[in-house]
Amino acid sequence: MFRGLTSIKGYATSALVSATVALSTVAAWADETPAADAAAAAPPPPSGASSAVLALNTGDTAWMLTSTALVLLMTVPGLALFYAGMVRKKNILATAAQSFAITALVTVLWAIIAYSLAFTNGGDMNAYIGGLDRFMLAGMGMEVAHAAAPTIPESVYMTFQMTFAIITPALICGAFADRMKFSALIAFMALWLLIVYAPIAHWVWGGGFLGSAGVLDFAGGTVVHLNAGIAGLVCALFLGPRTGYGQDNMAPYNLLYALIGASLLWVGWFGFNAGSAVAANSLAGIAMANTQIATAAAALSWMVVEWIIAGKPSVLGMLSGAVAGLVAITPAAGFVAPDGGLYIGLIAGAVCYLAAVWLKKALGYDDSLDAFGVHGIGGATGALLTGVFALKSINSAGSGLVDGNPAQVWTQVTGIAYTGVYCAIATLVILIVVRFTIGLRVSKEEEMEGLDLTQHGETVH
Amino acid sequence: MFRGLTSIKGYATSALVSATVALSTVAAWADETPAADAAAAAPPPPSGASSAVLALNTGDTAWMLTSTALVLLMTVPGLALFYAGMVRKKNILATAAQSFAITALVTVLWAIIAYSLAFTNGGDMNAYIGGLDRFMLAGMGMEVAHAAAPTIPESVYMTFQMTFAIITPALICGAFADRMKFSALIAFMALWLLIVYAPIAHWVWGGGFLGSAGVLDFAGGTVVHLNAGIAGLVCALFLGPRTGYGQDNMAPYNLLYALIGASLLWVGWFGFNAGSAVAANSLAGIAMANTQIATAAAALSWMVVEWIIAGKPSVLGMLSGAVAGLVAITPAAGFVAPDGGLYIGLIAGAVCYLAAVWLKKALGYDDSLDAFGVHGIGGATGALLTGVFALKSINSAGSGLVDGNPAQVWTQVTGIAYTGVYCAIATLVILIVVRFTIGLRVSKEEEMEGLDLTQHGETVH
Amino acid sequence: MFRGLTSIKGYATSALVSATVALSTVAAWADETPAADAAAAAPPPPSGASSAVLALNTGDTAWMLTSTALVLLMTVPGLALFYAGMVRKKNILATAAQSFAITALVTVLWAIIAYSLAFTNGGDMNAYIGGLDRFMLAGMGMEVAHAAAPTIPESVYMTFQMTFAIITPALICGAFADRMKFSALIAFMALWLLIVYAPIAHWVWGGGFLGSAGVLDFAGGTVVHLNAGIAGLVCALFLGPRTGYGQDNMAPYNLLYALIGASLLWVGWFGFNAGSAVAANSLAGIAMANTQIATAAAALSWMVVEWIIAGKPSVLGMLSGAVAGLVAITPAAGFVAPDGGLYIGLIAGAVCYLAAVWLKKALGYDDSLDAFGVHGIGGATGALLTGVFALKSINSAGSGLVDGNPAQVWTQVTGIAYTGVYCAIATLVILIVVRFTIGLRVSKEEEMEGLDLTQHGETVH
Amino acid sequence: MKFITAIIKPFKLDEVREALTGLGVQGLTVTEVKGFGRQKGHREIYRGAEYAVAFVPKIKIEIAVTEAMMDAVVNAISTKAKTGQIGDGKIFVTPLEHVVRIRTGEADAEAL
Amino acid sequence: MKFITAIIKPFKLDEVREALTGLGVQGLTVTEVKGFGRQKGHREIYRGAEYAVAFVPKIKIEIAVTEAMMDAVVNAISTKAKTGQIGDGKIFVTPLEHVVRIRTGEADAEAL
Amino acid sequence: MKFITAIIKPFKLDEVREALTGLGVQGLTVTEVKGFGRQKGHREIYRGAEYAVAFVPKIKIEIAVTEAMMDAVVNAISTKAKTGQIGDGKIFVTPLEHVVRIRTGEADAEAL
Ligand SMILES: Nc1ncnc2c1ncn2[C@@H]1O[C@H](COP(=O)(O)OP(=O)(O)O)[C@@H](O)[C@H]1O
Ligand SMILES: Nc1ncnc2c1ncn2[C@@H]1O[C@H](COP(=O)(O)OP(=O)(O)O)[C@@H](O)[C@H]1O
Ligand SMILES: Nc1ncnc2c1ncn2[C@@H]1O[C@H](COP(=O)(O)OP(=O)(O)O)[C@@H](O)[C@H]1O
Repeated sequence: MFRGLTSIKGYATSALVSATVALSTVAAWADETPAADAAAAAPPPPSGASSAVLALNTGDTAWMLTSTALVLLMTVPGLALFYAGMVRKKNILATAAQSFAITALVTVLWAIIAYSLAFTNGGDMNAYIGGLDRFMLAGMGMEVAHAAAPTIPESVYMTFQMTFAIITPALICGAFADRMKFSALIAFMALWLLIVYAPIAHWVWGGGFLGSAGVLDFAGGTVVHLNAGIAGLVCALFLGPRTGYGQDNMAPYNLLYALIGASLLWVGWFGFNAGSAVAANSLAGIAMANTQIATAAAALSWMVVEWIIAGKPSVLGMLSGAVAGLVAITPAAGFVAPDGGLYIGLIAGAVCYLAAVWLKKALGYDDSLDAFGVHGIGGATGALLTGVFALKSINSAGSGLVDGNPAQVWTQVTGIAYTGVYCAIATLVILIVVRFTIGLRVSKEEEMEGLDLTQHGETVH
Repeated sequence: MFRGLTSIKGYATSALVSATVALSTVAAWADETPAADAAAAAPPPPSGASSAVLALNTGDTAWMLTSTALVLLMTVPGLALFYAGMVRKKNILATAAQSFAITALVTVLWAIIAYSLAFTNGGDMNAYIGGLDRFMLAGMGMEVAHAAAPTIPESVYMTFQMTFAIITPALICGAFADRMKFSALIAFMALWLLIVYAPIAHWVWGGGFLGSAGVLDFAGGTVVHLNAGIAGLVCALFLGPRTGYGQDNMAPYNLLYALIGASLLWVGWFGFNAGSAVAANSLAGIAMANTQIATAAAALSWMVVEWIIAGKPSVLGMLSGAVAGLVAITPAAGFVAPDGGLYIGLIAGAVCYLAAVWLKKALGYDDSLDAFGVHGIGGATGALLTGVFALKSINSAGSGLVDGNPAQVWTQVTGIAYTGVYCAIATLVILIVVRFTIGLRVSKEEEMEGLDLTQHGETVH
Repeated sequence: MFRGLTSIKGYATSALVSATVALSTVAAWADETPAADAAAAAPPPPSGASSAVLALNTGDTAWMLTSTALVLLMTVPGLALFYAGMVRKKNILATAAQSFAITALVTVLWAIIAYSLAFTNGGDMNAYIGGLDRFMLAGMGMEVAHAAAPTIPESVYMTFQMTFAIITPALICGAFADRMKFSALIAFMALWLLIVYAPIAHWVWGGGFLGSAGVLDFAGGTVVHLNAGIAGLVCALFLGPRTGYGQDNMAPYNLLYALIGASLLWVGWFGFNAGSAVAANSLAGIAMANTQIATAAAALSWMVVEWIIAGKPSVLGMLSGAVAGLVAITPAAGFVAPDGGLYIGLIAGAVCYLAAVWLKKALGYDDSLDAFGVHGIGGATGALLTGVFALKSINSAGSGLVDGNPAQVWTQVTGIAYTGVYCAIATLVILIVVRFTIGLRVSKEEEMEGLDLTQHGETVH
Repeated sequence: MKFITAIIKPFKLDEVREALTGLGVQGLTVTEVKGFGRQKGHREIYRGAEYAVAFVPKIKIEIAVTEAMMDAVVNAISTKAKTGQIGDGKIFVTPLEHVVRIRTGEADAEAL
Repeated sequence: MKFITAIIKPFKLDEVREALTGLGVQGLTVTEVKGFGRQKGHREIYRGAEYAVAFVPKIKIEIAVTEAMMDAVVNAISTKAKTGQIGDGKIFVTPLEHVVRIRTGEADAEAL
Repeated sequence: MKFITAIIKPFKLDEVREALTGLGVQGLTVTEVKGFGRQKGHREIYRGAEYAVAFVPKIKIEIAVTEAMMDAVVNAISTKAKTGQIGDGKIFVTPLEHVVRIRTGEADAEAL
């Protein structure tokens, strides 16, 4: 009965979130003209054919092969451990297994169809979605490259992008930790990849309308983090809180796992951000430096704020701050100078602390491992600040407020709004579909016994 | 007495295995002509001098330096954790230490002599074994390359191949987990490296007769996995089962370690397979894509089969499926297109599930962590399917059944048979030698107290 | 009272250490002439402008981006786990968090000022310290390189060097494990980076007097390991032993963490040593091969010595030996041939065993996790042996005793002496300052309850 | 004096402890135990190897009380630990002859 | 009624439990404990620091029984837990005054 | 015979055990437990979620002794486990009717 009520509240609130985000779109809409101006400043997005003849550069290829391995490392075992380290003993394996299973699931779907939908030319529909040219990776021969990365084989580009498609849904799991059925997870994630991730990736990076509009998103602040964060919030609201939330002791069982996970996220993020230069050059170099500096700054910033407010600098706080910094620098990594990176990190650490600790309490949703608090808020913060700190001297493709182009900030808001609204609505629809077919949540008894035993028949002894 | 009997049964069964594999060689032999045909189609194997003048390509070198690090990561901490995560608490450290000690041991032996035996020209004996030109790595100067990889320094090629020589014996440990003396392990592995691994690596990759015969093994399906798997089976039979096998609760203590290990194996395998292109090019790209896709497919395939048969999708099942996929795609990675990779993964996941769960039970041997079930069977499956799905359009060096060259399947059988027979017999001989010199197995009391305390005087608290 | 006494003893002994090291300087000084000879043989150190125009090589850049990620991996999670695995349960999180917090702290300080102090030209003071040209990384544009690495962007060089600056202070933590206040740690490490690390890095690598004098230190045997080891010894003496040292059971809680950590140190060290070639070439290749061989040899050497002396080959022993080998080969990696690497490893394993097990007991200080025993002694051993085994045929920049240049050994002694003396004195001063401002050590009650709960309010359950 | 040993379901611990504190109980000792009884355990399968785990995690509470408190304490535990489902646990009462508070040396009722 | 506490070697647990079930014992409670006695512990060495661990892992079984069952239970444990080697453990019998089954409120013999 | 159960601070275990061995105690059994009493627990905060942990880690020692030994044992524990600060713990003495040494079948006083 409590759970029933929650669900009804969940529907209502989820709908409300969608509506709110929708409103902000309107606001952004009103300012479209400046956004269009910015677009003019940006280089023409990849248009026409998405395929090109390979002009192999072995150095670029070496770096992109490595980056792909690094981004895979972020999800397994990185994110798997980061999340597993924050749950209770009875859910450790199941939580880590979510990341692992999503890695397998998304890989196969990406190869079959999602890569094609995201990264090929969709013809008339190209503003919104790609085509089917690479269905089953057909035509991805040894001599071709993707137009966006002509110096590396398309097989490398496809796999690199695949690792982004893997981590995005995996991030969402933090929001509904400890309570979703494994079967529901598989169904939800498959649908979400195809219906939410593939189109949004296309909008920004695949030749779609947001990239054309000049929205700056170097490595996925909007496509990956904001997207996952919003989806997480909708999930948290729709599923309702964990049984015992606010009463039972839900202290993490072993934060050392979380520390290993956060560390691997940090290391792997070099592939994520510096790899997004799709080349081994100065842009990759500056993206790496920015990533390192922003992450460190955010870890210190969260630590200091927590030390002042809560009296002690917690280990989980430092880890969370670092991840917040990684998230926030993601859209900016190849657009800002290191001092910009420093400021972005300092701001993101403090903002995400407030989101995870104060906002969540104030609003009362159970975003269990702060997928929204860190990735949603951190992603939005980073996207906005990219519009502030972007410099033409770093990347001719973008210039922001401090570079004399205040309009970019509004362009960024547009990007956030479109992504947020579409993601919220589509996620809600998917949740409703899964709910009324195979069901979303484990029973209360299963939740109390733990997902490890009930979903997988295994346990950590 | 029980243990004595077991040993006698062990001798008999080990011998039987050798005989069985021997028979299959004869079968393969009968079909040698088509195999020879296939050989004609393959490019001439490296012959004559194994040394070349270095034509440095920094991109290729960057990727091979990275690949070497990635393959080392597979053994320590990857395999160490994968195996340690599957044993009981009292054996965790000892199990992980086996991988670590083998890493140290093989490194030194490889540098002293095994590299030379495997990868230099053996003159008159070259079909079977290399020479002593690189004893103590003599002559491996700053300006030389190996003939098989002229664009990277030989020091890099040597170290890259070293990491393969490290993981192969380490894989065997899964078969005799929880019961071998540490001193016996050291002795067995040293002999096995020199007597089994070095020659077989020479046969396939070093200019020996199997490579010349057109056997396709891109990254080691036969040399590494089948080889380790067969050796594991012989060990399992010869040592007999763990005390209490089939009665005591031998549930893994902490599967999260296994998840970290399997994940690092996955990530590191990019170095293994894409690194086997020995260059940063399209071949590396396609090998990486295939690796990712086959692994994911196999993880899903094992998961689905287990879900249907056993009622729950276990975490260990997903991990095992992924490793099975990695193993099976290894020989094929640089020969097949992504759809071939997908099919190989789907088949390998299901086949290895049956091997580890059903075959093992049916035959009654205690291959404790399924070294044979996953690496032996998976390696053989992959080697065969390479003969099925290899495409000239991917790699001019090989074409398989679907490419109109059914003979390749028989060539692959030959490769499996030679490797299997030689490995089984030589492993048996080494086991007998160690058994009657320093002894193989810990005492029953030591086994019950656990290897951590009895072999190393340490414990996980 | 016991603790008071200890502290007084600590002052005295710390001072004594400084004095002893000072004496050895005099000895070295007496032999300056041969050292100068050796300097003549070495190539001119980078002088004049530290900045250059970027001549981009994508392969070199790919490898240096990768190396940077690998060296970061060494500290988080590598060193964090290596150290956390050796402490008691109540200190696991705090110990790991020290590495994590230092990573964040050093990153920010390095970007603000320490990089500039270490790696730019200091004008008149250049022999001792760099300048402020890169304060806040000003001027590190997209087209510049550092003079020491003209083929990669300066952003990459700066970040690569940053990861060295991160791990050095983090290594010190092993010496004072389980007893320093977290606030004191932050203060101490910030000062130590600026006052000790930045100048010494400048002396050897940044154009300072030690590099000019021909001291060979390929990847940081002196700058990183000896430096951290000496600082650790001074800390251990000054803080006094852990409460209960010698009486209570201080057995490590979970050595498997240490095994993961040591393994990641090993893998990451490829970036450290082979990355120190600042290019993807034969020098990187030989550095990688040497690293692998010396590490393995040292692991075996420690293992064998321990097996003989203590009766069992412990897992912690193998790990410690491997780390000792990594440390000792660091200064030599790009100067010696593989057989030299083998000998260095064999010697380092045995020497560090004696330092950690026998010397520490004999002298009675509590270098809890053997920062001095492994990094100090191992670093000094490696620095000396570099002077023995360096070959012109490997690197024209250096030739040692076996190459007919015995003077190099004395040059190496000079390097050790200067670094040791300066580090010991400066570290002592910093400790005194922190002690009398915010205090260094937690209270006895806090020490008994553990750092996890008292410093961070968290615990491993 | 009596020594009361109660075996309860783990998630009931907080409720029980609060009820006892309410009654004026000043101290108790808790142990994680495994129970075997009518409530069934679970099965785990690892690559085909099946293990039936007969034991169920339980919490054991030990409380030394005066004769006077005994009934109230037993009642409080029975009430609060009850879910009505199999496996709720048992309460055992044994005689207690002597108690010492180590810190002060106080004995018996004063030591509780 | 009696409260029987037995300390046994861990690997004997399953055998003992089966024997007791055979006798009709319906429930028991198990705790992982560490024993100190004639059986010696082990030494651990970490980089030269030696720790003698005096304690040996043991299993404690607690069973409440009726007077009638007592001898059979004690016998079953003694027989099944015996290896004949030092460290086999002990059985302690103490008086038990009162038992309550929380689920039903049943008391004493009925509650066992 | 008596069954002595002592709850003490964990770091006092070695001292207590040595004192008891000194008295001629041949065996004892130790359990890690959590105590609730006057001594307060701690608070943990994870991203704003605060958990008050009321329980404090303690060690429980169980020793079966002859009547003759009882006072000496209780005294030794009280003396050695005492720090004088809150949380030092308690000693409980209960009657013990019967003891069996599993290895030999010896009973009662001989079995201790
Ligand atoms: N005779 C007994 N002696 C000791 N402990 C018992 C006894 N019977 C039951 N228990 C404990 O009580 C727990 C609950 O008992 P169980 O039979 O499962 O359900 P219920 O309490 O509903 O009858 C058991 O898990 C066990 O720990
Ligand atoms: N007097 C005692 N009080 C409580 N427990 C005891 C006592 N004596 C022995 N034990 C327990 O019994 C276990 C076995 O005793 P030990 O002396 O080692 O061998 P044995 O049972 O063969 O005499 C000990 O480890 C301890 O847990
Ligand atoms: N009535 C009781 N029954 C069982 N255990 C008790 C009781 N009172 C105290 N204890 C145990 O003794 C420990 C110490 O008690 P506490 O009140 O904290 O301090 P003190 O021993 O100084 O009075 C508690 O943590 C608890 O484990």
